[in-house]
Amino acid sequence: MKSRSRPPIYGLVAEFQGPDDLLTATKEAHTAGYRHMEAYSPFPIEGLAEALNFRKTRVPLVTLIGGIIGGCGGFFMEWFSATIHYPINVGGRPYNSWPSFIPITFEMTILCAAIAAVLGMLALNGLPMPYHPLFNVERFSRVSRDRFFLCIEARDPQFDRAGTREFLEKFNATGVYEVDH
Amino acid sequence: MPSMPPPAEEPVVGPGYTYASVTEKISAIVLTRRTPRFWWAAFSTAFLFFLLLQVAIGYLFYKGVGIWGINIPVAWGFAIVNFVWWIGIGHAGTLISAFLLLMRQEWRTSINRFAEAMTLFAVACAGLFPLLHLGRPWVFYFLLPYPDTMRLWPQWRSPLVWDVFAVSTYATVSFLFWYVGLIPDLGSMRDRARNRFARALYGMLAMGWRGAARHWHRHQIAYLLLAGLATPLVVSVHSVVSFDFTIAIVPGWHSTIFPPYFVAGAIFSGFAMVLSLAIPIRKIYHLEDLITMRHLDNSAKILLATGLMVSYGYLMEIFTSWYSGNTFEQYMSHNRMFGPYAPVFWSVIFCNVLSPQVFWFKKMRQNIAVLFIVSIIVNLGMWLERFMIVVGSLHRDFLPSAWHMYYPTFWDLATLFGSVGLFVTLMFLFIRVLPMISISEMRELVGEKEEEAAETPAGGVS
Amino acid sequence: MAQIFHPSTNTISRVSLFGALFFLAFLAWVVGAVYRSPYVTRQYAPIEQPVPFSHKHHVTDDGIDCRYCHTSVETSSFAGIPPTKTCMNCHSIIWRDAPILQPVRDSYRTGEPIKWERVDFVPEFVFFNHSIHIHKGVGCTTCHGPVGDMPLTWQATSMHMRWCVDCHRQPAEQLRPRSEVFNVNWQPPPNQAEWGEQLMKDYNVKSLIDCYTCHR
Amino acid sequence: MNSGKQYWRSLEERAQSKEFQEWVHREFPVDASIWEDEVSRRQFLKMMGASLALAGLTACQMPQEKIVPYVKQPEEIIPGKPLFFATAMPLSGYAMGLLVWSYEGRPTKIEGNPEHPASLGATDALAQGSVLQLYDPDRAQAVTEAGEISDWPSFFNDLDAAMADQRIKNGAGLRILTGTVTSPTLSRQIEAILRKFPAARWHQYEPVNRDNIRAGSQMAFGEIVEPVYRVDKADVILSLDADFLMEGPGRIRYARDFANRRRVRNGQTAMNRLYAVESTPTNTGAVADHRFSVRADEIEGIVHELSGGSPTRSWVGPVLRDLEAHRGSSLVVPGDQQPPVVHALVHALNHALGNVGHTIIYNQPVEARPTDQTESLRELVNEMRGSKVDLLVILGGNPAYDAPADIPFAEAMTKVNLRIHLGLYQDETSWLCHWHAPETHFLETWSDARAFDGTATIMQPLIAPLYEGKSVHEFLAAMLDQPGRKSHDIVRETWKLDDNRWHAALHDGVVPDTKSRQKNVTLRKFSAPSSPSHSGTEIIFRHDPGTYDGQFANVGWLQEWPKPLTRLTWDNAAWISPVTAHRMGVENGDVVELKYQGRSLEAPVWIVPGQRDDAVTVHLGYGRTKSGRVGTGAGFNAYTLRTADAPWFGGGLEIRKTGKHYPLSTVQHHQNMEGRDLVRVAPIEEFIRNPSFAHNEVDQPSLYPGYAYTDYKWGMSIDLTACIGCGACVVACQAENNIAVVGKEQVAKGRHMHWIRIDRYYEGSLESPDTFFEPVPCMHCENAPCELVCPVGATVHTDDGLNAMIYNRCIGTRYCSNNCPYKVRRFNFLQFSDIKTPSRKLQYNPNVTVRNRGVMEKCTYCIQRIESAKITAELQDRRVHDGEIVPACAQACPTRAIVFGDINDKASEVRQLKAQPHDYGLLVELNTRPRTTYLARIRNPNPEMKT
Repeated sequence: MKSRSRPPIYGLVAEFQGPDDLLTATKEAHTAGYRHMEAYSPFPIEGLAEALNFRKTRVPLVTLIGGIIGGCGGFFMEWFSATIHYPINVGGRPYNSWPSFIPITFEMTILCAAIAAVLGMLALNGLPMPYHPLFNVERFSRVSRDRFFLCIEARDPQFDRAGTREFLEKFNATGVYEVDH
Repeated sequence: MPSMPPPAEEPVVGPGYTYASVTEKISAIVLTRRTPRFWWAAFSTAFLFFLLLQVAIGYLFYKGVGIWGINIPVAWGFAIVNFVWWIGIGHAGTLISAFLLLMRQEWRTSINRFAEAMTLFAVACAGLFPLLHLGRPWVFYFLLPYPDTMRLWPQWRSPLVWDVFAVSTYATVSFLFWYVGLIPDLGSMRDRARNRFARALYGMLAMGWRGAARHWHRHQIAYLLLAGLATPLVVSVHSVVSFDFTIAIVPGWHSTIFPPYFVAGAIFSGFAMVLSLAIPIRKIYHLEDLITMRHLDNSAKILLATGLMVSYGYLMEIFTSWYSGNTFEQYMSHNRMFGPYAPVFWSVIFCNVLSPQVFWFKKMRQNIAVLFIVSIIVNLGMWLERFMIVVGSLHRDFLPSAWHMYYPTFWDLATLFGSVGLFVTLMFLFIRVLPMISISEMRELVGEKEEEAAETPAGGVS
Repeated sequence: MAQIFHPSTNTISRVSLFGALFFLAFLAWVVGAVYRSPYVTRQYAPIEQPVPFSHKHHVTDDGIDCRYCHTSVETSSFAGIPPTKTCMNCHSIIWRDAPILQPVRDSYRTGEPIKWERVDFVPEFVFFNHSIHIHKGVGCTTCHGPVGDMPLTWQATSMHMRWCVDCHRQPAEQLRPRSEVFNVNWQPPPNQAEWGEQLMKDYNVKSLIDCYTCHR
Repeated sequence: MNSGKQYWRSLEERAQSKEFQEWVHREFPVDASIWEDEVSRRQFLKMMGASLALAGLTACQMPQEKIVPYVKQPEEIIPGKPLFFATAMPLSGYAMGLLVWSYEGRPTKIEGNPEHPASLGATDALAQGSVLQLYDPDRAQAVTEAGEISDWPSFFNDLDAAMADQRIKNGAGLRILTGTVTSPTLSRQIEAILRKFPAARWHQYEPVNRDNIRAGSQMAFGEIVEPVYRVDKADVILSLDADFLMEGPGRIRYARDFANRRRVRNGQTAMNRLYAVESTPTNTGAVADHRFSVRADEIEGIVHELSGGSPTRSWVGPVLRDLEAHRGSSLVVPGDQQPPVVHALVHALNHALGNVGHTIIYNQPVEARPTDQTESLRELVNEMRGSKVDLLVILGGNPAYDAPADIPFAEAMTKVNLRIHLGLYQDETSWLCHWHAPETHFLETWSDARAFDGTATIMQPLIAPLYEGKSVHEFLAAMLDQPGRKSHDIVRETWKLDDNRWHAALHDGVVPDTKSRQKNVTLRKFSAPSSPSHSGTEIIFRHDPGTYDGQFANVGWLQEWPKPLTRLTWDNAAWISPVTAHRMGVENGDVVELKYQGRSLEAPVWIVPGQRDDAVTVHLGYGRTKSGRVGTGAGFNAYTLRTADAPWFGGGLEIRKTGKHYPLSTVQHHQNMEGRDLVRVAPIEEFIRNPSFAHNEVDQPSLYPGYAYTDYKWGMSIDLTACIGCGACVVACQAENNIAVVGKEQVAKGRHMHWIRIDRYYEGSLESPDTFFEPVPCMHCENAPCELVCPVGATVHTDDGLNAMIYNRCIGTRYCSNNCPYKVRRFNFLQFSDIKTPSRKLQYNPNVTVRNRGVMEKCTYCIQRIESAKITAELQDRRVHDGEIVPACAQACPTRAIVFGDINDKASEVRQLKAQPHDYGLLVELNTRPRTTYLARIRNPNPEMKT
């Protein structure tokens, strides 16, 4: 994750006891004008993403496109091979027995849609990302257990090592740590 | 959309659990606690059967499908019966996770993970048979559409081709669904794991999951979408499987009721298998607080409901065959009930129609032993049902001169039990290396409980 | 906790994950390509023969008609391979002592047949009939390639079913007048398309893509 | 197996021989490499073909012995093109004219010779099977002395020595034993020997012989004559325990004549009427208009009643009236198994009915020297036991196995100094002989034989002897001090024909004007010594339809061929009635002990509806102990109960349950139609009233537009009135289409491979049921259910509307079979086709793929024949003529019940037949639109008798 003018640290991360602390902290931080930040929690918390002013995701769109491609592709394959490429009289049925082509069309739709959804989700989330600066923070491992974190990144224009730490400590954070690259 | 269950019901998670403790409890099974002796015993037994399967397959490829009892007219035997049976079982998992997720049934949480795993392994077993039962398995790729040197394609009107697509799609989607749900937990495992190798492995699989809010958001959406896709898929898959029969003109196969009745049957057998697995596991790993009586109770109710649907299917089959006035159909029903394979029919009636009726009584639903026994009976009954449909219909169709009996051989049985061995083997590997209950979702439940405690209005799962 | 992975793994993992798809596609393509390549079809590879018989010489230079040696090509499914006697008809007079023809003379003397290597062949479940193709105006070179230019004979076509079927579907593109069937230098006229149509009418050529046409 | 090896050796020897190289090198130099690597089957086949063709050619292509191809075929061998040769198959001495397909010198398929009176182009199952016998690797392959492999020279030394001794004694100690001899050449040679050795004797014995017929005519006319029936002239036929459609030298001809008088077409409704009086169910009884079941020993009484006695049975009156109403056009046929007196009485009856000269004629005997064979054998055995025989020469036959139980032939043999057996197999008799000499198969040698009406055929070899066999003629030549004389010369010498007439004879397969002369006989007064009517349970002996008298026991096709009435394979069984079975508490396959005249035998029972409660029928020709890998050990040997005085039936049989069980394999487990109108039948009156009684208007609406079959449109019509259920089509199909033999166990599992089967259903009472035959090949449905479900398109439709099955595309899901309502599809569950035995490969039809493990197969309407006919037609720029394509089944059918052709051709016979009002399709209600349809069975019961 290189950025043009690389700040000395990645950012500051605050640890909280419960989801509510995190939620309020996040909201406040946003109202305080912080933008480059991310909240971390052991399980999805309602309203957290919104608090970060993150509402729309393109995952559904990607899925839809995948589904359309799959469906059309599936039917075209059947239609083309059965009527154009090598038409054969099978049991007296017409070459284009479209009703018989539906099941595969359907399955192809689902298949491609599902694959699109997953790959889309991963891509948009920038996963896989086995290495992340936050992992340098010892305490951060508890994010997958019982702790909640808010990280304000150094590249945020408002970021200021001391000021931001101060700001974060306001919301009974159990600790605020520096995140090295 | 059904809302939270009334407080009267038992909780879906035992009292006194915190984020930390659920996480620890579940991950510990894999990471810290030493493998129980029971696990080794069960695993090795299962593995023996798995070996038997390999022998059976080896001999099959060497000699040909003639080692089975199949013949003309009964050209399909155990292989197809097992296929349909396994596919049926494979339906509960996705259904529990996907359908109940859409229905906001939070009680799904603690059983969905291994139900999904069960699905995967059942589908894996099922997937074997269409390949094994081929006369020339080495040219199985004729079934796939690819630009060949012969200008030839699969014959799209054949339900068997539909099967290929349906089953492979189902396997893929189930896997994705399972994996996507697993990612956050893999994160937890990564962070809990002690030894270096395990951490690297879980780390890779977790793809660097770190519970970021935006990630959660997209993850939730994708998971929901997958659920939305999987639900019709589940229905379509077993409908397609039932097309294998309905598209044919064989009396006893050619019936419009099959798709719904097969889907119901699939859920029926699937839940039976879930119970057969859940009951011993929760006992052994002391997960009574996570897989509570509530789960078992609901599963039992579903068994009862689907059992009734299946019974309706049987009834309608007999009725339509009588009502149709079609000699062949009528003879088929009569032959099914009083012909040489009558015992199968009556056992099916006992297993699938009568035995679930006990679940009308709460006492029975609450009785672990009864639950377990009935679930086993239902599994058996559903296998017999498929046998009744496949063999019972084929052995006496149109021309009496061609009628012939079918008797399974040792190799038929070896393949059946071998596949069970494979299934159990995979199942045990799974509970050994992966969290068998969704940790993150359990945390969520704990979170909600706390909210409830804090009198905040209860919302569903985000 | 400490980092488990080095930063580079991010890129590596992404590349490998998304690259895998393209890799598989590529692999499939390679397999297909190889399968169609002369390595597998043994196209264009001149086949070593006990006697380096040159169709080029006998057909183009000497102008010997195909049927002089392949006697039953017009009457039977099997074109027929000439006996040593046929060779000796000429070679008892010309090139009598050419060392290259020693095997032929030996064969004639001892009655030990010359063991030619087969050049074109179809699997045993394919039933090909020479006589009818000849009769419908399919030239020798259409399938056997420019035999007149082959010092040593090679398989000129892939012999894949696709290749058979393509012609069976559009015979017009390949037909020629019966008089030209044995002409190894035949070149299709510019208006082959409509001309072929005409020949199809004249010779009552149908497009036969029934399985039973070849598989019985 | 080592017989296989020997085979190879002999073949390779031949392969090394100069001519072979010449030949291969003339035709297939390319394939010569196949000797090293076995590339593809057909190339290999051509190879083998080459070697044998060569062999055949060296034997046949020397100028003075050129064999002549049949009509309009190229005279010289063109690789890939079959030749036809006319020859004949002798069975119990009598000839059936054949045409044999030959590919590059390999006879692959046998068909009937249209010009031959006993065949008219048709054959029976045995003839079809005989080609497999030719290639049987278990055939005797070398001269053996006491079982040790020896050679011809040392054998001849031994023989000459023995003959030298005989010369001194005028041959007093020389005995020659043959089967029935009609061959002019053979009799000429034997007579020559007898002239040379006046004191020598010639004995004839056949287990299935015509002693009763001879004795009968002797009794009635004082001389031996050959009765020949003109079934074509008979309006009313009464069969007295005679299975004349399935037995006897004229069977195929009679079946054709019989059927020709029953074809109801375009308003032509005149039919003959057949009454069958029989002691055990037969095909004749099954197709009869009236069947009466009586004890075998009651027949004599019935003849008396018919010839003026007082009728005790209700039906005798009406039958007699019917016969009398058709004086001169009626016919009474006595069974070969009935005693002489019955034959004599029937001669008188036919005489009285004025049928002589019309529906029955009397000929000069066809046999060279008619003898009472049972007596002849008894005589021989007595002499042997009296040590009067020093040299016993057995030419063919297997008396040690099939002699009557009370004529201890085998035991008596030990008293003979030198015993010699010339035979096709190392059989029971060979093992009791000092010397066994391998005989040539009838397709391997020159010979001659006469048909039931005397017509002679000169048999020509299709192939040089595969093994070191010699023909009986060469053998006798050696005995006449003419060693090394070729059969060809010997036969040619018999027939003093100039080259043209000789060629003509070979070409047509019949020698002109050799019909036996008719004899006007005068009925003489004869006192009918009424044979003692016995009491108690009757035992009835019949020869087996598949193995005949045992000589075909090692032919896999005939073993697996379902026997017409029982549909049993691989075994014979004791037929008992359902009542008896119930009384004894036995089921099919339960073993019973049969006690008869102090001898006893254990046999599994088979319950046969229509069998009498007081009779048990057993079939001869099983229980071989030295027959080969296929035949040895199958079934039980009924000869051990059979006595000379009552060879065909006798009383006083005791039957006892043993409690043992012996598994029997049948191909049909369910015998009634469950009320489904599969076989549609009506008496002629009903047909006249409502001609379309069977026809079903099927216009199921379809969402789909149908395909228009504008070019050829193949179809088949099967006439159930004509079908007598003889099963020739089944074996013919097996021979033509390289259909595998799967063996008894696989048949029991339900995996037999026959492409056409003859379903046999019963209806009515168990005592006297109606029996129906229905041949079922692939229906080639236009809306084929099988095609719809094949995932890879391995079975699809062709432009001429055939339901094609493409083996090399098939992956073996077997879905098509499940969805075939007719269940005519067959699957190779294991590697059934024999692709190992070299000699077996030689018979394979090179134009049909040999199917291997894991693929589906089924009737193709003989696509190979269709395609070659189309190609031939195209080469001549014409359409295929009607009748130009004849599938194997139709070709073999004795009654022409099966007709194939182009439905689009307005003139075609098949189209005419499908236009008949009683044409119907099987299971058309499923909207399968079958191309194979049936003509309903129409019967002609006597209106006087309402059954």
